[in-house]
Amino acid sequence: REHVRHRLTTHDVARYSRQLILPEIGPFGQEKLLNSAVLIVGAGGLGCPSALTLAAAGVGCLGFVDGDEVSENNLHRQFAHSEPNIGKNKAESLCEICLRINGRLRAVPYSRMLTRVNAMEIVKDWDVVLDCSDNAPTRYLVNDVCVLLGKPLISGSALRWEGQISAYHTPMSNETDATRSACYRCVFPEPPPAGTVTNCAESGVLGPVVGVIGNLQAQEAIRLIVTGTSKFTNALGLWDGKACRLRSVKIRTKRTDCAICSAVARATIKNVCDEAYDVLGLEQPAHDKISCDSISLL
Amino acid sequence: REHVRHRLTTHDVARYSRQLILPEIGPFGQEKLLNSAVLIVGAGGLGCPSALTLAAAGVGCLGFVDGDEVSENNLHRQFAHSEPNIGKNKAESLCEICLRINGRLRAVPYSRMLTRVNAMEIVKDWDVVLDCSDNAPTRYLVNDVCVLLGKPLISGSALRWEGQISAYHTPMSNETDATRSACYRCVFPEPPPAGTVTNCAESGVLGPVVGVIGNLQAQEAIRLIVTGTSKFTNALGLWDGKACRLRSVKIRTKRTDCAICSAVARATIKNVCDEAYDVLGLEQPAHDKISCDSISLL
Amino acid sequence: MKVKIEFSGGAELLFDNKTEHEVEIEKGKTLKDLIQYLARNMLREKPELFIQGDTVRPGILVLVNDTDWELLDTLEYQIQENDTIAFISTLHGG
Amino acid sequence: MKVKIEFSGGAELLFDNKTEHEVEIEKGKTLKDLIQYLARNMLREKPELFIQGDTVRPGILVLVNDTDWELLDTLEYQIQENDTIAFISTLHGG
Ligand SMILES: [Zn+2]
Ligand SMILES: [Zn+2]
Repeated sequence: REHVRHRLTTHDVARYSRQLILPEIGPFGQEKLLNSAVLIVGAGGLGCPSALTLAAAGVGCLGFVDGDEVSENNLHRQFAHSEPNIGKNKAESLCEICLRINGRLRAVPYSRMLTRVNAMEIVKDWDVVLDCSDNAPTRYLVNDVCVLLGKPLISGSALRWEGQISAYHTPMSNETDATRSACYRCVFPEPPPAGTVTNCAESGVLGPVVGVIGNLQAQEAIRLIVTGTSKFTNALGLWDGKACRLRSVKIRTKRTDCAICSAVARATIKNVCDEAYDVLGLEQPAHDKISCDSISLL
Repeated sequence: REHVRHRLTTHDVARYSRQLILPEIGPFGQEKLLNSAVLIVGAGGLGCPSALTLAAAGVGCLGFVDGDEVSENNLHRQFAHSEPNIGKNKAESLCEICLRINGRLRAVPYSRMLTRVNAMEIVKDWDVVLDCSDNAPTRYLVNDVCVLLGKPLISGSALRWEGQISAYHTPMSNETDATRSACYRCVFPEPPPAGTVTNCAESGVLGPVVGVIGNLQAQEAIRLIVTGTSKFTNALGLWDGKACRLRSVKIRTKRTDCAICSAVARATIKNVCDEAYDVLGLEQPAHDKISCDSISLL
Repeated sequence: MKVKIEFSGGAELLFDNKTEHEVEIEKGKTLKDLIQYLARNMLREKPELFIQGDTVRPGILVLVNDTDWELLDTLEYQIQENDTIAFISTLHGG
Repeated sequence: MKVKIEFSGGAELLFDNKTEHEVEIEKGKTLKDLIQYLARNMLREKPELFIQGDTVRPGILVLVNDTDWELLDTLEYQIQENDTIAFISTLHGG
């Protein structure tokens, strides 16, 4: 490949010059970015910085999944949305702003919640998925669908002054499944008990914390597209904004008895709509405004 | 103060609820943010994320200093700007987008380069200054003016996969000068020789790296306004995006022979326009596009 | 012997809102023993927010010197002098 | 004795584009000696990009185990076994 001339236009080279001059990106890396498609689940606090950064970097196609509308109390941290867009669907609001940055972007809004019914159809055509959601049921569903469809997942979360990031089921979909890293369920086999989860009105989150984690998710998506790996494969990044400290800890590898990514599970479960999937007992992501915006107290 | 009732409106409480619920912010912290004025020098890669985050957080007044226009090759990382604003002054472009996020923000554009002639006048009315500039002469000038006017300075920089952040001349201006921390010149007494500096067409920078550093600058500005201190006082944060590692290193305290913040210097130099300031031999920040966008190779 | 205990991700709210603690424990104790000790002596909130049976509740990650306890012997891991044991609640917000 | 050398902020480009090196130096050597050693034996680019007189050029920060050498004895600091010495170029871009 490296002997082949890149197919960037003069215009592309000029526009992305400050980025493709980096030896780790280069013209071939830029070409990969332009040809890639990234799905962002959740167009809120983490989705906003991830989306702006990826639209700017020249990712060719960006999809946004969110059934929620922009409300005023989102704006303290969801800084890609704006007062004129209050009441508008968040996926559409984010498309609008990303297209202002990059008119050649293909931006696809899915103005609905991810559910067992629509998840496979929505996720199937994308290369990389970013979990920027705000509740545990969606996180498990996104993971399970990514495993079933062979998509690498970059998962970010934030609360108060803290954020977490990890890459699951990497590397890229052109590799065989056997070489994939642990999935979210390998690391967190069981969802937290409902009583330990509360909504964000009780806990809060600082804007720059979601800004840092969202940018890290975008960076790892770029790295994954360009190099096929992430720094957070089998590692969990723990960001403590209060102490200004980022720890990267080694986490477990693939679980042979994982309820979704193990060989046994893969032989049984083919679709999250299947009855076979019912045994995982995943509660539907909540539909009402409060729970949709809910975040774990613990 | 804590016994006095806060003066936030019901509307403020609702809008900023997810942030003021944090015990470290609280209603009194939110009041301080709403009453604060932050000047951002440089409306480019670092200025964009800093500005969006601070406008969203409810900082009452934001100023932007930049003499440069939005050009297409900025857009890969300066994600608050957009294609429709190509050719527009960057300070004005940033005002426009921040006002969309927060209509009650007072946004002030200074559509010119910071120079020895205008610096004191521009900086004098602000509480905190963010150095988001892109060249060494501006960094020294911003520092010197902040010292002369008693303003705390949060300095960020980025190149390739790396970024640096530090807080200089902190804490806040209601403290006496004697208690201020080291200034930029205490740490870097001499500007780097011209031959070691090149422009960014030769080096490049990754978007998420400026995103992370800009968000950290915003976070430290919030912390400084709310608590009067920064985690990066007498410390330098070194962000390595390639390794996903943030190191915080202890740096020297105030230099008693500092050319700008020492008692001797303060007795002699009152204004960066003074002849007395000439001895520091600061070259004027360059005016042409290439050098204005120049960043150090080393 | 001395062991450093860290809580984060919200787990610190169950332990006096302190992120770092130092505890003195006997040689030969395992993580299982430590969890019981913490639950009995230092936990300030409802036990089900921290423990479930003889282990931590789902959603709490346990690290020994920055390594997932699943890469060691989980509950059976024998604590060594000066180990740092971290209990980290998973975050779901965004 | 062994010493770990780190370069970052662009300084690594002067040293084979490697951010981490291990060097073997004699006991009792100072940072001044180390800088000369690096300049003579490992520097791959024009010396003025790294040294100026007997010290590093302005804009390069020297850290000993994550602490600014100005808080120690700068050039006169006696290097200890297993020290990590970092040379960091200041960045000016944004
Ligand atoms: Zn799994
Ligand atoms: Zn000084």
